[in-house]
Amino acid sequence: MVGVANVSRIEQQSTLHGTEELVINMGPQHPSTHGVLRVILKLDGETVNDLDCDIGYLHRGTEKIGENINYTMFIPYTDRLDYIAAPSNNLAWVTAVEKFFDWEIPMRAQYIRSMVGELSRIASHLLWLATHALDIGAMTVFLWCFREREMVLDLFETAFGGRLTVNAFRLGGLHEDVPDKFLQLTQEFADIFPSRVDDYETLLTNNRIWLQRTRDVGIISAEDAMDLGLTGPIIRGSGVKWDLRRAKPYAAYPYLDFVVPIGENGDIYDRYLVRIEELRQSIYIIQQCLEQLPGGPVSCKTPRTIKPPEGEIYHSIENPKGEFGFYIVSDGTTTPYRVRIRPPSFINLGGLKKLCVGQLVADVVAIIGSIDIVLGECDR
Amino acid sequence: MPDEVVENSEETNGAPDSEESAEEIAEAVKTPPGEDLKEVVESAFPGAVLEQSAYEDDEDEATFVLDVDSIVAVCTHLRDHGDALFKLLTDLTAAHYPEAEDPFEMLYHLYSFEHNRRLRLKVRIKEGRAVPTVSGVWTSADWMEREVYDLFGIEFEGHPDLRRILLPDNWGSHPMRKDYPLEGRGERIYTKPKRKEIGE
Amino acid sequence: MGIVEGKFSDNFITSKVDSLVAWARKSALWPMTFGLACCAIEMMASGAARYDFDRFGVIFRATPRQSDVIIVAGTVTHKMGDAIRKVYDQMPEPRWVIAMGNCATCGGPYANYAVMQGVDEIIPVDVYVPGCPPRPESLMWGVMQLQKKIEQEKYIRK
Amino acid sequence: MDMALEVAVAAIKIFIVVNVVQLVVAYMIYVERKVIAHAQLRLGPMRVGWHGLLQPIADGLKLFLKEDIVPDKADRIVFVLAPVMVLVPALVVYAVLPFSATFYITQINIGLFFVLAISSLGVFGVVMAGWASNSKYSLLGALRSAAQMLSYEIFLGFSVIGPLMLAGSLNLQEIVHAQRDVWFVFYQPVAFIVFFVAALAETNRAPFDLPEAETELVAGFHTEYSGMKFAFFFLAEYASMMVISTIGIVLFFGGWEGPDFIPLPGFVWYCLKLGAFMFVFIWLRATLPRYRYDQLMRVGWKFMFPLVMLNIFLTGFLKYLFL
Amino acid sequence: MEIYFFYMFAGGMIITSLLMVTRANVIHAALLLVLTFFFLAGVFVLAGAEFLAAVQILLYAGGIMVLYLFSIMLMNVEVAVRMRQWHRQGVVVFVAVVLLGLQIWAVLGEVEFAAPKQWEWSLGATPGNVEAIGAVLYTKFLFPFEVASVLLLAAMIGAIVLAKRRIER
Repeated sequence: MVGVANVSRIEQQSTLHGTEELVINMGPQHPSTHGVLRVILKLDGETVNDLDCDIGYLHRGTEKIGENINYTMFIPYTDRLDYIAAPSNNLAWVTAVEKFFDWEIPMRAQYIRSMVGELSRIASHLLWLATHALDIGAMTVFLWCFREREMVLDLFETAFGGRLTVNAFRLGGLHEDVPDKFLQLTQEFADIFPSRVDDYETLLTNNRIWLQRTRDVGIISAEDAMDLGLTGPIIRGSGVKWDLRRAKPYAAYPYLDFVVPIGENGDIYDRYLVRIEELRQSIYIIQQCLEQLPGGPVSCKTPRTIKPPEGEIYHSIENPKGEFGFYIVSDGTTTPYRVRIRPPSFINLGGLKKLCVGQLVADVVAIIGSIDIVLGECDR
Repeated sequence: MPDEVVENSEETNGAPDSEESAEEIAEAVKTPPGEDLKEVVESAFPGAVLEQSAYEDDEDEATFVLDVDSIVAVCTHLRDHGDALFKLLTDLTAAHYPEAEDPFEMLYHLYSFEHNRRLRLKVRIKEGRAVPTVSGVWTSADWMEREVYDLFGIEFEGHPDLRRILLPDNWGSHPMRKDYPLEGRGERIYTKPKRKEIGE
Repeated sequence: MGIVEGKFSDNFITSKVDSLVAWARKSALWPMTFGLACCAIEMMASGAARYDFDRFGVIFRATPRQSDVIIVAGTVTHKMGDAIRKVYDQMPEPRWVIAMGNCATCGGPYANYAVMQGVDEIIPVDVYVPGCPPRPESLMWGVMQLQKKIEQEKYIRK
Repeated sequence: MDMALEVAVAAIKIFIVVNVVQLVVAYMIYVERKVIAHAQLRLGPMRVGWHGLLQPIADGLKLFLKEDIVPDKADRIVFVLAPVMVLVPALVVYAVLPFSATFYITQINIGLFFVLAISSLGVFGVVMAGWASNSKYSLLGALRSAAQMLSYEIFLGFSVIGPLMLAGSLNLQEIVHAQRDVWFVFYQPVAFIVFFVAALAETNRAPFDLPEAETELVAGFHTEYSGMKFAFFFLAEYASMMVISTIGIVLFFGGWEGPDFIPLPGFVWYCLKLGAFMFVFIWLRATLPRYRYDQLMRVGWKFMFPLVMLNIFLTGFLKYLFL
Repeated sequence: MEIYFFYMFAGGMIITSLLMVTRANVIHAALLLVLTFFFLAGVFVLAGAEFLAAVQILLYAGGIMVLYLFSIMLMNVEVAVRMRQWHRQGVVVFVAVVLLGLQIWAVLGEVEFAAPKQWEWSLGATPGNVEAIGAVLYTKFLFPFEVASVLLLAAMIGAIVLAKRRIER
């Protein structure tokens, strides 16, 4: 409905006779493109023949901004990349910058970082489940998920004062210790949340319509997933047991026990199951964090101005959407010389064409939902 | 730029995948990380690695500087060789150093699932020099090269679909270059609409 | 309304008619969902169980033809600008605009090449809701502010 | 003179029915919003009137006062006619629906057939709307809608044949009378299931609400409609929901007649049954995800069609044997 | 009274069918054809054939015409509208009209207008003309009925075969 300039390489051929391909434009403002993605579909009847993504409607020049402000000031901007799981982005940035230094980050801070990171994973997966279910037409799941997401946002609010963009961590640890109430509320949340996950599953996991809509749709093999650079739950759904929390541990993950769930077929249903299991594992991790949480300070001594030595580093963490990394070039001053954000959504979205061609148009929406993109980080 | 560029001076005679020899090396001299990978590359393309470095000798920061013409062949080799198996192109980007002789630096971050290790490849190019595309090696490079083309203006030879990806098609400049101001050059100018006040 | 709009003098009947019109319009504000960035998530939260925009008679419509108010929720980039203008033009009169969040208000933290410094550069804004992102309560405040504004507008009176 | 009187009485009846139907339909939307809100742990409309009771009136008035847009490239005549073509059949059908033993506009021998015939015309409005809007979203929505309504109309038509054979009449009043002892739903459970599913599909309700699958095609065939024309589509959807519910009640649940031991007027029984039917409609919408287009067709042709055919055959066979 | 209705329906039929054949826009023509069916159904009702009227609307208007519209919409109507609608077939048209006129003239000369009264299977018989139609269809006209259904079945299979081959290709 909302078309912009002619940027598509797909062009409509109008002929009177013969089967004509219908070119349809979804977005950039479309309820099911999860933000401002624009997808140009070339349809033969209801089957997708070709697909072209037009992104960049939320390109806010974050990388350029990063090259003009100092290391601490950039933390709030990371909030607004994957705004659905903001603390996770903070974690990626602070751990990346900390790689320049040999600071001893106190264990209490590390545990709280892991815990908040997992909470943000829950928040992200809940939003994914809500919108994904809504795309397929299950309205109630949407509202149930939002109910629990509000609880997570309340936890963020208790700890950091913000709901969505919380600016949670600082270089060297936390800004200040979390209040006891946060721990108490997190414990309460961790106690009730598993039963809520069961509730979602009763609505969806064995629902015949849900199975028909998700099983054997949008299949991607492990080899193809690697070739397309897909990371996160998608590649795990295709059966690759790979999680950066295990492969390259950061924060308190070396000390925490959890299972990396994988799928078998790599279809939408497997990705759904992987994420549902990740919700449970996240709660398990949070419970461990609460049990093992050590006392002590939450921040190491950091210099007043952060001036990393010259050099370049790449560091990435397992964001809810996939591998989220920063490549930072420092020239020894207070501002980074080059900040590159490795956006999981951007690269995962690159695989959309492979996933969608040959599928039905209604499945495109389900597949976009199952990739779980967020445009803030995709376009940066 | 990393200043600790360590020249490859140590002769290693064992096969890189042999545990024994790897331990020996680690004990004997502190070699820069990625030495075994360098051998993997050099075995097929002698002299392809122009420089080797790593930030604070971190295994994950192993960096090779390659020649622009060898990049596709080396990447294919690194993807398929049994000791490398870099099947995931984690990231592909560029950086702009206006003062340098070769102002643009292409950066390829590779990851190997089998060996759980990272490798960074670098290619330094002059302004206007087109880089051969690696989208034939990893499909994921398609979009990332488009992004580099969009933001840096580096062209890619043989890219299947080189268009702007983030900015509008008619933008006209490449904002991630260092000489481009943060506030932009005024590519878009609007006339403000009149606001309807209460009672109007 | 075209025939009678602004044709009558200010008296008891016309002011009653106007207040009836205003009541209908403010009670059934259907927003066009124009979620662009972070604010869109808070806009969704406003529609969900805890905040429940439906209480005000606000239901989100997906098509501009059937909506009364466009909530521009998030950063407006130059690339997006054309689309916003197009959607706004597709909306039937009377229409209102709420700029939700700092980005839509003035560009917010993104003072750079890609971002339009406030959506009021291309469409007229009625209510600005500050915040980065504004909490759902703030958005509700914005909608109530807009309702107040609608109450004060004149329809058939001069 | 008699003729004139008859016409006048009929006109008054029509006026009452049409207006009451419009109002009931408007409040049906309110009830739906409320029920769904409570299913989703929300409150629904609260601010406009006591518990939002004035909400439908405000909505209607607002839509009435809205600018009426005819898109530039649309086919003007067809575009304007389409909402009328949707709403009019939905209302015309009320001419033969029996609301109670005494209250109906008219009674014709082919009552049921008339209802099927007229309500099959609703699809025209949909197709016209989709085509005239000159928008791909609308066209796709309309094509889906038409295909769905056409194929499910067939199952709807076949599913009513079972009860018809039992009642031996097309007259809606007589069908109700035939169920004085036992409701047909007990004799014809299969027919009822098929009828109910087909009714959901025919009225574009969840889980068959593909034509207006908001997340896929914005708003389906009425994407380009604004103001009062859009309201017409909305009203028509709910009006035909009421029609189909009434047919269901008449065919399977004994119409306005309730058990003898609860002395309630026929009209109250009818309203109660209608309310229950509508509640199920809304309840399903709050619970079930949406079918995909090809799955919808598969369910229809590969499952329901053989089922309903079998039902007709069995009914005929049994009736031949025992009656 | 009824005669006025008859003239109304008949006149409507003639006008809409004339409009139908003169429209350049196929969709408009199809919609006008639906209107024609409506007027025809009205005539049926006047003749006491309510069932036939309902069938007329249900099948022709509600079913077949929707399928027509469906297929027309799938074609590119805009292109069709722009194309030339007159293919220099004046001579053919003229010959056809003359032949048809001669036929009609010949037939009209033969038929007596009071004929319906003499038909033994009057559809107007009051107690449910559904039964009357059913009885007639399955007794007197059983053979033509079956022949027609076999013909339709063959046509349906043929259509499926044609469509399927095209998809495979």
